[in-house]
Amino acid sequence: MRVSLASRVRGSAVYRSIVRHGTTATNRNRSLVVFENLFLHVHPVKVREKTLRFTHTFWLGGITLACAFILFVGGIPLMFYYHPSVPQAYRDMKELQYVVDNGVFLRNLHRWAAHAMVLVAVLHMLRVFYHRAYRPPRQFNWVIGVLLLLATLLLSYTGYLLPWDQLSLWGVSVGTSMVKEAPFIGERIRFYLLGGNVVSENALLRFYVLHCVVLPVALLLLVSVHVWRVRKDGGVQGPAGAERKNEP
Amino acid sequence: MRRIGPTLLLAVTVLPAAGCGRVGADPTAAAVAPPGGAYELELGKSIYLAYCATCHGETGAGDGFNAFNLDPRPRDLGDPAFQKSKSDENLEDVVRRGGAGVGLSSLMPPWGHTFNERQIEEVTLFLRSLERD
Amino acid sequence: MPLRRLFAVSSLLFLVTLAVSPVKNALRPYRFIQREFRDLGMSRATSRKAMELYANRPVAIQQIWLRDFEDRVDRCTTCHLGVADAAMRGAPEPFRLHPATFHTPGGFERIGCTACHGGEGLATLQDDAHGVAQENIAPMTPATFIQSGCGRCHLSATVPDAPTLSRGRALMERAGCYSCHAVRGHDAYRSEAPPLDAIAIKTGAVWLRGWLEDPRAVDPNATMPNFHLGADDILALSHYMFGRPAPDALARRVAAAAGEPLGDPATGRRLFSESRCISCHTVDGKGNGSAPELGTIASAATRGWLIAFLRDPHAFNPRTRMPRYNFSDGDVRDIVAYFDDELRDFDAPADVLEPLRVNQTLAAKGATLFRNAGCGSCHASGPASETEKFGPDLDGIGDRRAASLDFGRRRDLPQTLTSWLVAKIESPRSFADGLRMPSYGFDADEQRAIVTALLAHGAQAVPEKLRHSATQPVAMIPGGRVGELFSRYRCLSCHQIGNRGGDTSTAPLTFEGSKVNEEWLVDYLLLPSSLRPILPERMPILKMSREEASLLADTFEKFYVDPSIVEDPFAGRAESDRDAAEGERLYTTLGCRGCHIIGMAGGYYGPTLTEAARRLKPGWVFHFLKNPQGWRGDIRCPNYALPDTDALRLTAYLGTLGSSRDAAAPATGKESTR
Amino acid sequence: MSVPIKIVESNDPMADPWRVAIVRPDSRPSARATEDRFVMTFPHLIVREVILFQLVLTVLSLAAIFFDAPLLGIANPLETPNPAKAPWYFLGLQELLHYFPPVVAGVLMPTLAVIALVVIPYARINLVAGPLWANASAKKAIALGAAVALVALLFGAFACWPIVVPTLALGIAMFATRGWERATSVRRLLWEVTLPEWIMTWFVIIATLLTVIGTYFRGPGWSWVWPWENAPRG
Amino acid sequence: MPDEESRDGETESISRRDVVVRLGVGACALAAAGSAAVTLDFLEPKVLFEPQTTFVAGAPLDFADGTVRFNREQKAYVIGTAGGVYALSAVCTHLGCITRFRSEQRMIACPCHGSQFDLEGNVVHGPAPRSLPWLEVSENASGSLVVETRVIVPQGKLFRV
Repeated sequence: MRVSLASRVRGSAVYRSIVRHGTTATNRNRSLVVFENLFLHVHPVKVREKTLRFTHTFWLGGITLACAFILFVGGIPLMFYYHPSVPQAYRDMKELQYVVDNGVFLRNLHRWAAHAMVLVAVLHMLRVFYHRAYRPPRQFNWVIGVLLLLATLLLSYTGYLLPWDQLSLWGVSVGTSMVKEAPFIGERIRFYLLGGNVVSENALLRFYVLHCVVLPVALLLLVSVHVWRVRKDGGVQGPAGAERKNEP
Repeated sequence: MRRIGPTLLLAVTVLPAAGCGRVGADPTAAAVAPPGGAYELELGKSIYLAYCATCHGETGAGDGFNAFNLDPRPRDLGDPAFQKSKSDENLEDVVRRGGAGVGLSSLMPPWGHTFNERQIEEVTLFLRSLERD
Repeated sequence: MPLRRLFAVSSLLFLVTLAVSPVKNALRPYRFIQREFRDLGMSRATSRKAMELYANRPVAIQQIWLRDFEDRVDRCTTCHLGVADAAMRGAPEPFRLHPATFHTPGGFERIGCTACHGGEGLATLQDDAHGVAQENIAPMTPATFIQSGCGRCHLSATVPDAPTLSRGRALMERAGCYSCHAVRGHDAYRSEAPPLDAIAIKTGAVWLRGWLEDPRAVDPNATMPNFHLGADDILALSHYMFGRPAPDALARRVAAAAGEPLGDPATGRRLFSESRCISCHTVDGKGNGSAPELGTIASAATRGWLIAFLRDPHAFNPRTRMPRYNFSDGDVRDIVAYFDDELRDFDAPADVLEPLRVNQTLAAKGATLFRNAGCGSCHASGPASETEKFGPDLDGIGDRRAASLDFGRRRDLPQTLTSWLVAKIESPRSFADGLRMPSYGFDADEQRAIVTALLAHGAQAVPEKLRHSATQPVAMIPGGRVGELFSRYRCLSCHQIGNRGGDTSTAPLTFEGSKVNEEWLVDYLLLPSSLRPILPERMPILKMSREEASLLADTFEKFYVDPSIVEDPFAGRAESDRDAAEGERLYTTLGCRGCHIIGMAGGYYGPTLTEAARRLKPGWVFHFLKNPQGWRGDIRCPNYALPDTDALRLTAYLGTLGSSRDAAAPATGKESTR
Repeated sequence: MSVPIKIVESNDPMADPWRVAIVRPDSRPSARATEDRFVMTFPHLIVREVILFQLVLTVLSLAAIFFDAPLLGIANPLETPNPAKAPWYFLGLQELLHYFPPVVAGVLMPTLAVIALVVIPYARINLVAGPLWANASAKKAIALGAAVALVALLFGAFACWPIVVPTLALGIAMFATRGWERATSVRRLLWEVTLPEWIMTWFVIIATLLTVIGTYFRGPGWSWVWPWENAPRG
Repeated sequence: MPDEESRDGETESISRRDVVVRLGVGACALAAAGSAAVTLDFLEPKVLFEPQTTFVAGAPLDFADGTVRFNREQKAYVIGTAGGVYALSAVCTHLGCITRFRSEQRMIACPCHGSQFDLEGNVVHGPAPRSLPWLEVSENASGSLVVETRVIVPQGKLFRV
């Protein structure tokens, strides 16, 4: 009787040292799959079947997370070809377009994913609101959610300047001049944000650091808390009215 | 026609002249050539007007203002028969070595030391564009 | 659909979509083009070695990186692989060998491609690189305007090998573009247009109105454009101008002159032709046309004014190119008498020269109009600083994006900078109402030349080290007595010295001293003989005194010399080199008579050589014969690459010509640049 | 099962002493969920998540393949494009700037919005809210009417129609649902809408409206243009 | 899913469901591998903005016996001998300082740690472990000497002129 390569690999000591659970479909193994795995163990071993229904959450949180993941993974290679300096920053966009293999694809992906993430995050928030999923014990997670939304906006906004084309420059000028209007501190904030009084190379560098280091880290932390809280607070909550349906 | 003309001329003249039968013969290949042809034609034209037109005339009819008491009269370059009878090599040769060089009237001076090879080629290209149809 | 199947399907979908971009990438056009080039190259290769070079060519993006030229990167050579490859002569685009120009081959590594051709150097896709229909990418410069590229670095008025550009710059200079449009490097520009404060004593209202309505209708040589003024505006303007007080000095002169007795028309006619007025002016269209038509001059200006003006033009218009002839009072009266007799518009109304009774309100209206129309920009009597720059400044016009241009009403135009510029020059006011730029009536070629010149004004000046302003050193324009003579006789109106002066004359004077004999020059200045029967432009008889003439000749002899030209070419040469007979034979066999006249026979293109000996210094003749273009880039005389011996023999032959004074017409030689 | 639900729905849990159980706002409703059917996370949830990710990436990839990210000319501080627009998600604010002094539109309003969002889960009204008109007193109706009118007037004073119009529209809708308690299907659902939901809906509508206007209907000098006349900008 | 697999993982009983699952997993694996490859390709620079590695040293005649010329930009000496011309890297083999030519002692010294080399590039003394490498010298079309600083040639390989 033939022994397949796959099964021989599964038999090997190395494989076993990495994956502790067997392949046979026992519930034990399936549980192990989840809690033996750093990334999966945010999940409980069992979930309510109804939470898997599309209409339960419309998977909006998941989609947002997917976008975030794509942005993280796609952003890193882009950084390899980007100099936060004038005019090189703009030229780098052209390099991506004309020279770097798949550069333009990656840039487009990053751009559209960013827009998508903002949009979906908002929808996610609305979904949670209309399902009244902010109610105890989930109050704090809602707050984190709001913070996440802000972080997302800031990320998208800081990234907006990096191509250093007319769109970026004036988009950011308009935005930051709104900040300026804040009483007392507005001027100051803008000054710190731009590293000067006008959108210049300083601003580019600062936005770059914010976009590539500060905000992503913040987002990462908040997301982990957010997701972890979801489980701690008793899993995803679907339509509040759901219960109403099964009245006698 | 102003843009197309040069292209076609280019196709029929310079490509064979440059001895690239294989590519030159292919009309599609020639059709891709307008910019190059146009630039070269421009250069050829400016050279012609500066150095040749005084005797051969702006249209190449051999009626330049300096022509009238020359004997023999300058060649009518627009004459289709003439154009047919001469290969590009012939034309370039006359321009290069002058009438005396090819056993014609010495009143046609040699330009071989005034122009470089490429300029001669460009003039020839323009000469072809003078053909009357 | 069961989960596992959904999973399978979405996974496949996933795989496929992710594969698209890499595939697209692998199919980038330039890769195929480079393979095509490899095959073409191998088919054309002459040697096995060359064959291998083509075969082993890696498929990769090519670029020219110009670190110290605005850090440009030109990737054109990624597809245009043959530009510097002699084997690609006449190959189909994009592989064609670049046409031979001043900078190519050889200049590529220094100036790249986009410097002349425009377009997006960074791009590796055809449409992007050529800037086809791309708002934010520089379009390529059309072949017709390609010489604008030269103008980016070559800032001098005339650029050898770039006739269109040079012509465009000359036209802009003459048309006075710079008096309304600020342009880098032309801040000191002043139009030749006369100050208008003497109008009232010059001409009459009727004539002035006719002029204002359309200058070119009155005088085809007019440089003043058509402002499309309405009848009321014209009326107002004329009142304003006649309202301006003429300077007393001039007014007195004119009045006095008007009182003088009539002269003799016959003598006047003789003087008129001797003075070679049509070297600049025209009479019924005959003449050079760089100065006003004189066919109806007597109906355009009063007798008094004409007399006073001819005696001292510079008093009336310090900027005029007209020399101050050394006429006697009688001479001038005779000339003006000749005008009165023959050069008048016989159908003109009797009151054509009647002055105007000024209506102050209209005059006031005219004054505002005068300001708003920008007449002052050209006609102001003050220095350049006083004139107001009316139009938008033209720096960087060559790099404007079509999207940033206002096409106004001209929806018919293609959305390109060049078509916009051409239309602007052709009919400036067709874009919108209330535009002030007048129309100049340039023909298609002139428009093309001017647009070429305009496109040369880049957004930023090219780096210092690449700039190339003057071909020759700025000439020493002498001061003192000689300087006065230069200015009085306006030598620079026609002759070039260094990089200054007009191009009417075919003889630049920079090294005149090395070229001609002093005694001949004196005679020539006193009584210029025609060297080029064919040209209407000839040296006028300025009626200068012998003393003045010898002073000028002496100056040239002493100062305007080229040290590289030896005095006596025969020094230390074999006797056989002086063989004039042999030289004469050469003269015939080389076909010199095709262009030059000796005695009666020969062509009319080159200068007559009948009296060469009296005129030309043998050193110069030899120097010239050895390499005509070395004397001046645009010399039309072919370079025969004569060996020294032949050149010397020809020199010797010319040395025998007209040394005896019995030759028919006094004649001398000069080379032509018509 | 039905019991705790009733409590959740009742406007004032303290008002019904005979209830067996009270779910206080801070307690965990999960206790209720015991009868729910459970399935193993792996494969059921995990695989769904994988598929979700694949689909998201697929869709975005398609977008990336068919639509290039905009890239205009290099940034030039001397040449302001007209109009100069912020990224789309800020165009709502930029549109507000068109009506209000910067301090209000650029700072006050967004700050208020964020604060409002943050406090949602802590505001009692959001926790215990029932259908808006469920045994509502006339006072409540008057108060609401007044509120709507006030908001409308306030924004009307600044001629900010994109806000006034939806406000009035929603106000009318809100009162329209008043009598629909006995109604069926859609109307009934509308009747069940709580006050917080009405407010949020109002907020969402004007936010969307402002953003859409700012994005598609604003041209040079922030003047009104129609999308099809608008020169396509990246 | 694993749970649909045959109870005995060793034997390959190919059920339809099984195929479907494997298809999906395979596709994912392929996509992953592909992405990895594409990423590598992405990271490979396709154009370089680097100084020329070759430089024109001058005409052969300029290098009479004993001439030593230092090219600062390319960090190389071009040295003329009776036999011909050769080029020497100026980068010290110790810690990569730029050495200097001492004309009076006619030797090459490193300012950092005092290594010293003779004109062949051999270490006279000092910490430098290896002698200075020789660089390729060739002649271009116009007949002047071209040094390729990337190509190292065996010591003693002169360019005969």
